[in-house]
Amino acid sequence: MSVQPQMPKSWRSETKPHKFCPGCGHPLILKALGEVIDELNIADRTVFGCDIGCSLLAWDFFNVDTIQTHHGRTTPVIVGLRRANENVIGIAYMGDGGGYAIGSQHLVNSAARDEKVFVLLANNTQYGMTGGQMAPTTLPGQKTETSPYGRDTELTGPPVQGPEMVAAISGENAYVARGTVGNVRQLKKFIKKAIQNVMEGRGFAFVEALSLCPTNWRTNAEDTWKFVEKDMATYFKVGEIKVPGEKKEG
Amino acid sequence: MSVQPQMPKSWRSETKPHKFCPGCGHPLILKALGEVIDELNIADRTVFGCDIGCSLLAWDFFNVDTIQTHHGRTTPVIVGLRRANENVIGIAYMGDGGGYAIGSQHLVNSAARDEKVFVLLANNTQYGMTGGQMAPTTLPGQKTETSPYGRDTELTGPPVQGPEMVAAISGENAYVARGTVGNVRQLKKFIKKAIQNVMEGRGFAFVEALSLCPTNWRTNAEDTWKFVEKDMATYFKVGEIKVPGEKKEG
Amino acid sequence: MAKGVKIALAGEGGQGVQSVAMILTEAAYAMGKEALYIPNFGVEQRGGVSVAFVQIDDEKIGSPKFKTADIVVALSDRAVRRTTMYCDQETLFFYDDNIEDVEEDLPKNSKKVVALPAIKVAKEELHPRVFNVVVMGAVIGATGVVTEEKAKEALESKLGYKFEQNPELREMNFKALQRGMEIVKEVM
Amino acid sequence: MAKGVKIALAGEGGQGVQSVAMILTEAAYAMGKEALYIPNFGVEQRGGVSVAFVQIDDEKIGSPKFKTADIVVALSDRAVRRTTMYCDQETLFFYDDNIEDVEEDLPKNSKKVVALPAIKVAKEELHPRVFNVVVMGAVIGATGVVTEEKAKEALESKLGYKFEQNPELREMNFKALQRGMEIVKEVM
Amino acid sequence: MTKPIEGEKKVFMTGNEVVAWAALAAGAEIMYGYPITPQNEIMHYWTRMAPKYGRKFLQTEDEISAGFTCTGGVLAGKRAFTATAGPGNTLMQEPMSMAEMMRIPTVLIVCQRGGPSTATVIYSQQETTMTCYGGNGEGFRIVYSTATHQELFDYTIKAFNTAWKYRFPTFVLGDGYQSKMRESLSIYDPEARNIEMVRAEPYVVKGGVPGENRDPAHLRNTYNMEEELYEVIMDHAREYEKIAPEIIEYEEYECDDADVLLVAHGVVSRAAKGAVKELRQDGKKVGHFKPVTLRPFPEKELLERAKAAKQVIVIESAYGQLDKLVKSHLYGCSTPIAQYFRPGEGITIEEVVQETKKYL
Amino acid sequence: MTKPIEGEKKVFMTGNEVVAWAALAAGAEIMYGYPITPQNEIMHYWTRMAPKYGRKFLQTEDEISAGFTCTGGVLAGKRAFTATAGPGNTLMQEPMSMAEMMRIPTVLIVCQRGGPSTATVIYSQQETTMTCYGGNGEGFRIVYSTATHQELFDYTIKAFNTAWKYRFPTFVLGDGYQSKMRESLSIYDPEARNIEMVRAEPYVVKGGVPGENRDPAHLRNTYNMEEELYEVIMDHAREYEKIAPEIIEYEEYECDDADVLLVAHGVVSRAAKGAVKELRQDGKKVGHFKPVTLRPFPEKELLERAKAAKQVIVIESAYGQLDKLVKSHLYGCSTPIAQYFRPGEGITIEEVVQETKKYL
Amino acid sequence: MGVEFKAVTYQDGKGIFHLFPGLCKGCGLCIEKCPVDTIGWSDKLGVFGTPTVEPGHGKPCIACKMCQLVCPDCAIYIEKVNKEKAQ
Amino acid sequence: MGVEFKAVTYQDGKGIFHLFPGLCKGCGLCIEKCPVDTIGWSDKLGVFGTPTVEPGHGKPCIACKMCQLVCPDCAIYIEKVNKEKAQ
Ligand SMILES: Cc1ncc(C[n+]2csc(CCOP(=O)(O)OP(=O)(O)O)c2C)c(N)n1
Ligand SMILES: Cc1ncc(C[n+]2csc(CCOP(=O)(O)OP(=O)(O)O)c2C)c(N)n1
Ligand code: SF4
Ligand code: SF4
Ligand code: SF4
Ligand code: SF4
Ligand code: SF4
Ligand code: SF4
Ligand SMILES: [Mg+2]
Ligand SMILES: [Mg+2]
Repeated sequence: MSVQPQMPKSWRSETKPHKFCPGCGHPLILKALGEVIDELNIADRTVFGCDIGCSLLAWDFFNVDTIQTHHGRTTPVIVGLRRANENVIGIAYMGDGGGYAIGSQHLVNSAARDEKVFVLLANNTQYGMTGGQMAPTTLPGQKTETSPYGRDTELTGPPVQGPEMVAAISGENAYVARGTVGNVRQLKKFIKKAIQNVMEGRGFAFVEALSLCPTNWRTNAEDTWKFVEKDMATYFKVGEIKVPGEKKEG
Repeated sequence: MSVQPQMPKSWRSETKPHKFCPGCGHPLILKALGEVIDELNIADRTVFGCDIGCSLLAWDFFNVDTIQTHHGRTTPVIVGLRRANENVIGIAYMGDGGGYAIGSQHLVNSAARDEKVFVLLANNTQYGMTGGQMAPTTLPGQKTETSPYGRDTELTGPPVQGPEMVAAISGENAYVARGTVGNVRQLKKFIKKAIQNVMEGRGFAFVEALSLCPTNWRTNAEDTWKFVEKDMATYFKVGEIKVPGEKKEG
Repeated sequence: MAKGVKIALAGEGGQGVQSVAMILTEAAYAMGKEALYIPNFGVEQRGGVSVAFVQIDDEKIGSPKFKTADIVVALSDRAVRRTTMYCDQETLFFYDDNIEDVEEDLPKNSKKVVALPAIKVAKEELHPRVFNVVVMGAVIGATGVVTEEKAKEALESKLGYKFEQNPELREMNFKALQRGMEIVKEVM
Repeated sequence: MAKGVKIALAGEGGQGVQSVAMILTEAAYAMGKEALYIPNFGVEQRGGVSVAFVQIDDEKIGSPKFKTADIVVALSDRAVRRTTMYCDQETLFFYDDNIEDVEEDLPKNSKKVVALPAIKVAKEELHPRVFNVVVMGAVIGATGVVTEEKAKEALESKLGYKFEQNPELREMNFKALQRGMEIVKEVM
Repeated sequence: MTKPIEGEKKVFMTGNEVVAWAALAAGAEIMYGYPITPQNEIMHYWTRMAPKYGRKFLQTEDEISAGFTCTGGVLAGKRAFTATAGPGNTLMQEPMSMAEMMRIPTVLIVCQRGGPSTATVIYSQQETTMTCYGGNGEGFRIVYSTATHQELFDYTIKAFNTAWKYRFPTFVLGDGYQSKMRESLSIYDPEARNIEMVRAEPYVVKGGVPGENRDPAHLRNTYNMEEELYEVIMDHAREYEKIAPEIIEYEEYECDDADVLLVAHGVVSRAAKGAVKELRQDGKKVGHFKPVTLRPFPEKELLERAKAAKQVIVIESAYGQLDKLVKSHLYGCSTPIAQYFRPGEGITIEEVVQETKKYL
Repeated sequence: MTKPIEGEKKVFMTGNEVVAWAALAAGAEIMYGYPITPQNEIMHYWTRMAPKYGRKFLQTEDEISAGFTCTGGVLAGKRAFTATAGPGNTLMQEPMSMAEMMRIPTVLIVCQRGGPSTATVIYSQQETTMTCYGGNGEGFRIVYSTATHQELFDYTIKAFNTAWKYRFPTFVLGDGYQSKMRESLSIYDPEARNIEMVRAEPYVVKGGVPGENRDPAHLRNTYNMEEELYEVIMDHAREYEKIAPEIIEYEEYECDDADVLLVAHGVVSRAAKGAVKELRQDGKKVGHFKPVTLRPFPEKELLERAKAAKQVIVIESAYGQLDKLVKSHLYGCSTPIAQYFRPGEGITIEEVVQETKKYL
Repeated sequence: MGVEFKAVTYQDGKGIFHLFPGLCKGCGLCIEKCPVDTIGWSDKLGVFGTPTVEPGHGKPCIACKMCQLVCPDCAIYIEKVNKEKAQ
Repeated sequence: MGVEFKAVTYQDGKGIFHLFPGLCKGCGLCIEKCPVDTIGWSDKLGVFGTPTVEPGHGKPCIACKMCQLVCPDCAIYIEKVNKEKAQ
């Protein structure tokens, strides 16, 4: 075989190029996730759930059993599955809209019940799939399709601090962190620790990944990186927030 | 007129005795609330929303316009009302099940959006109206109808820290506190500050009140007080958690 | 077909009408009869009038509720007011003679309205707690839907664990049952 | 009734078929005709083939989509494959002659299959950016659904703000339109 | 503040834009919403235009919240509305069931997409049953099904008036095609056409001090006894049936001597109408009946036509949702009813012609 | 581990207790649920008994979650179920629409209460339409309506088998009366009656390494093109219609020569049956038809009876939900259909007798 | 405006103890909170037919109003003896 | 198992730069992240008909693999020259 792309083994090459837009952050997160699945050698017992949101474009992304669910409902589907089969490593993958808006009751209650599942959330500060509406994570002043004059925090509050909320509601066995596609190596480390937390049956795991959406941000490559590394970083602090029995990296 | 009960003026005497069980904590919270409404003289522009849960028994409790809504949905109804009429002082009253379980997406997102409404939540550690099932707030080991052998925190997590979660998700203009019917004077103070926070258009306000449910706790008066003042107090810290621009009392 | 018996029992939360309904139907079931018992319930956990709808028959029972009962038993003033709707000219209406100010509210058209001294008997001869068992005795006395023996067995199976700890309680309950059966004979 | 024209335009995300559809229908509307334009859309924001369904008629238009078009224009290999389903023996099928390896996939039964040198003309004579306007010119040339004048006005109203800043752009677009009308005549 | 539309204006736009303009023209004061395709652009246009006319917008955390906040807005006495589609419409049934019970005149624009579940974001008529009868209720709702952009505009305005006049939750049932397609229509200031705009009134905080100079409003949806509930529902039923004849709307096309009657609603009726046009040119006696109100249903009117026909064909982009409505309302009629179901798919004139020919 | 029920046993218990026992006997492995009256005691009994037999329970944050976690349990290959009522059933439509689309054999016990909205916690038959056709779908579901505790037990067991055999979401439609009343029945170990227990199978994590020695499961409910969706739905439709005759169940009582045919389902059929019994004693030719499966509906069977009768009367504790089902399925029949609607209220034998006499 | 409730009035220590049987549900919460344990069960029945409460079972009332504060039904009204008015 | 992708291979500085046009969507993310700015647009078109990238536009490649790391489509594979094998 000639030289081939360095895709994670758990990526399904038959479905590549994948369905995400050019320059999207989702596949970067999924690359980190795929490498972790490879390294932990758990493709046979992992179930990957993807939400409605651009995450659904990953419904045939992995060589891993995958369930594409409803908008905001990936967490309960994966929780229900994990409750029924404790051998499963359940990963619920979703966007900021799916996790912090329509699915927030599932996120906070799964965290509160210390469900042994891993919720991985791509924060791209808006609703990507539906064409760029305001999300709970939209930055102050950011223009979106439903905040055409810029998000007014007087009217709609400040950007949601998701991991901080999850940390506040979860028990001491939860792993909570925020990574970024601007630092994929660190993100991968967080994802690995998160999966280990559920693999070892210790507790809930949550990682928010700051992501990219050049399509709806209407940014070129330069501004795409700038938005995630400068603008988003101002509001969303990258690092570990809760690490069971360990010092955080942050 | 002969000597009459010292009911808050905003209580509707025609509907008294009210519909709550003997020894229930709900009416104690509503007494504190009624007195605050009297003191602030806002009965004419207050809208009291009650949830499904025992709070619905207050649907004709006050001489205040009242909307009895759906289980968990009082927050959005009151939010929608306040958005449409900014003169209204909107109070969403609910139980721990309504607020932290089925309505949690509304609670966290209203807090996040800094809605100018006051959410008042009675925490009686279980689902009172439906006959005493486990709630997110049920104490470790507590027996309920759906945790008949005692709540197992391994399986269902620790009791939810509601105000702490709301504090984590809300902006700096939010008022957040936890009071208790074991200290009605303090509870009243918190309620007053909460209402003032929304009256002055400053921001969201949330007060959790530790409450009593002798019916489902199956406690006599002595044990009822003991449960709220000892058992619940171990898990739920009474005090102010977030006070815009002020020192907290705790 | 032997027409079955329809009974509506109503009282305040603590008065134990649901226990009476339960024990009655358990006894009937034990006798090989068909029995159906459904409590009313509303949104309130306590506070409303508690009503029990009981049917006992030789054949399978039709709809769980009924328009009018053969026997209505009301144990408080609110219960009287709540239950007159279940009466017609075939209905035997029992209420406790201790209830005040309900003369106006008693059913006008029912077959017979009977004031039972159940509270008095329980209080004076036994213990207020077994008031509901006196009532049950009265219902049994008036209808014969179940035998005294099966009623005792049902009492035993429901309260046996309490009787174990305090055998006097058994005596008292059985006595209450008997007295109930007697007083209904006296007043009717 | 004068039978209206049904056009399906398909291309890659960036090729601007939706703009062509929009300008065409705006022009028709401005001429007092009835026009209906509906884009296809799926869950993906980008990546799928972009299809525009256009109808222009003298009367009110019926259903927004149609089984087969009078004219199909496909601007990429994927677009060719996607749009053969809209062809029947009445269909005029245009594709860009720059597209490789699609001979196999071209419609077999359509009235005429025409390779348009639109990319080439745009690239060589004008600017790759106005490729879609060349295509629009070709469609207009082939059908006469709108006049050149109204097409220019529609271009003006859609891109006027850009023309203001750069009047050369206006020239280039108008030229592209004309060249499109010409080349379709040449190749047909 | 100037009016959003002065007089009358011919325009060429998408259906979602039409809805936003209609809501503005109808004097809608606040929109509550949650994004979902193909409804999104209603919000996009609204958020751009509303602030210019002092109107408000709230994006909620989900459709449950959009529906309930909308009831709150209505209770405040505002012409409030929301819009959704597909799974969002499913979720919307909870708040709409409350609106039904409490007689809260919400206005909901439905842009049907494929179903069940997430399905497609494009188009269907698979939300017909749910929009008419969804939730744990009896369907005391008013549902207008639109076929053209003109109707979308007209009935969106009308929805607010109907809702506030009769106080039943009111729905405009569109679909993804209508949302996304562009065609021409006239938009207008309703006053310029002398349309009576029914006043919205607050249910709470109506002035005065409750308990002092007026009774407090005590609004509820919960009852303790089945007898109480029965009375409430029967009141609604009687009222609904009383007003139904005033509300019912439908359109007939070439029905007078039709042997074959095509029944279709919404955008599909355009294909039916087109087919009738075509078949009539061939001298075929074909007609089209389009119910505009699906709730209440033009039962008598359709019955008359159906009885006179030899064959009815129900045509829909769903698997029998309109068919069930038609059959249950026409019970007793003996004209055979055939079906042409394309769940989740558009229906063209060609197909309808072809299908109809089977019965000619 | 011993079996929950050995052999056969006569008992006297509430309907909620019956359901819990039936689920245990059916080998249900996990229940997901959220409290709601009158369903609660199913969970109460289940949480008490389940651990003794190695079965599990999860109380979720709401019914949306109860429904979706339940789909997760099923996808794991477990016989999983949930139970709800009223507004909870409304919310359950979202997950059930996904189950419908993805052919996930969930089992849902519905204990109908008053509607619309919160209404009452007691009783009704107002969730009939929603349980059969709820959500943005086509109602490819199986719905058993039960009338007695014996049926509640039998059909709860059957529901798991039907669900797993045909892979459509399956519902047992009870009501608050059945939930709360006590009556006698026989409970049994299904094996003791030689009932074939259909095996549950995982949809994911089936052994092997995906991509190496098997294909990964890629389960979805979303499609990009309407043509794709159309094919999926038509596949479901064809399959549903193919299996319908195997699933359909109904009960007839004194129908053979009946001039007046009482149609009722669920607990109301007991009143209908009682009325027939009484009227037959007076020599009146009255019969009762009870559909047990509301989806699929015993259309042919009812049609035959209805045609032979002079009058049909639909009797229900709702405002026309069964009536719509009956009329749409009987379309073409000319026997007049009368209605007796008591939305949210119980119906007694006496009433039915009285009502029926109007047509005798 | 409003309805009237009948009080049963007791005097005990520094307090005039008004009890409204039409409101008292006999929950006993007040009994537990009285710092001088003066409150106990009364023979008089309340709204649910359960016993109401009365002072005089412990040390004299100090008119601290704790009982009034914790009564969920507003069934107690305490007046201080020195502030007493003739009724 | 799996499908094969064709690479276009460049050598630049310390890196052998394999670019898979069948994967490259031309997003440009790699260009921005290259510490030596060697990546630039190529004439070769990618899967969406947009330009792909190539090295050789700036200072020589240092084989840091940053571009490979940030490519959302795994369209780049960098080998170090000193580890180079004959292909
Ligand atoms: C119940 C429901 N409501 C709304 C939608 C429409 N919808 C699809 S994706 C989406 C937003 C996705 O945003 P996010 O979760 O942030 O993911 P992203 O696309 O940004 O990655 C919405 C609102 C839906 N499918 N279902
Ligand atoms: C959608 C929906 N789900 C469930 C219910 C049933 N329900 C009514 S009250 C209640 C629990 C109330 O508990 P909580 O909110 O803690 O209030 P409490 O009664 O304890 O004061 C539930 C689950 C409902 N009415 N609606
Ligand atoms: S819309 Fe944004 S989030 Fe969605 S695939 Fe495109 S770039 Fe990624
Ligand atoms: S059940 Fe508990 S919370 Fe509800 S009214 Fe009774 S005591 Fe209060
Ligand atoms: S006022 Fe104080 S001392 Fe007096 S009875 Fe009440 S609690 Fe006791
Ligand atoms: S607290 Fe109030 S209701 Fe309870 S016993 Fe005392 S006086 Fe009565
Ligand atoms: S990052 Fe990847 S997809 Fe984007 S331009 Fe570079 S090589 Fe191409
Ligand atoms: S390996 Fe490093 S230096 Fe070489 S091209 Fe990639 S990013 Fe640039
Ligand atoms: Mg997003
Ligand atoms: Mg509670």
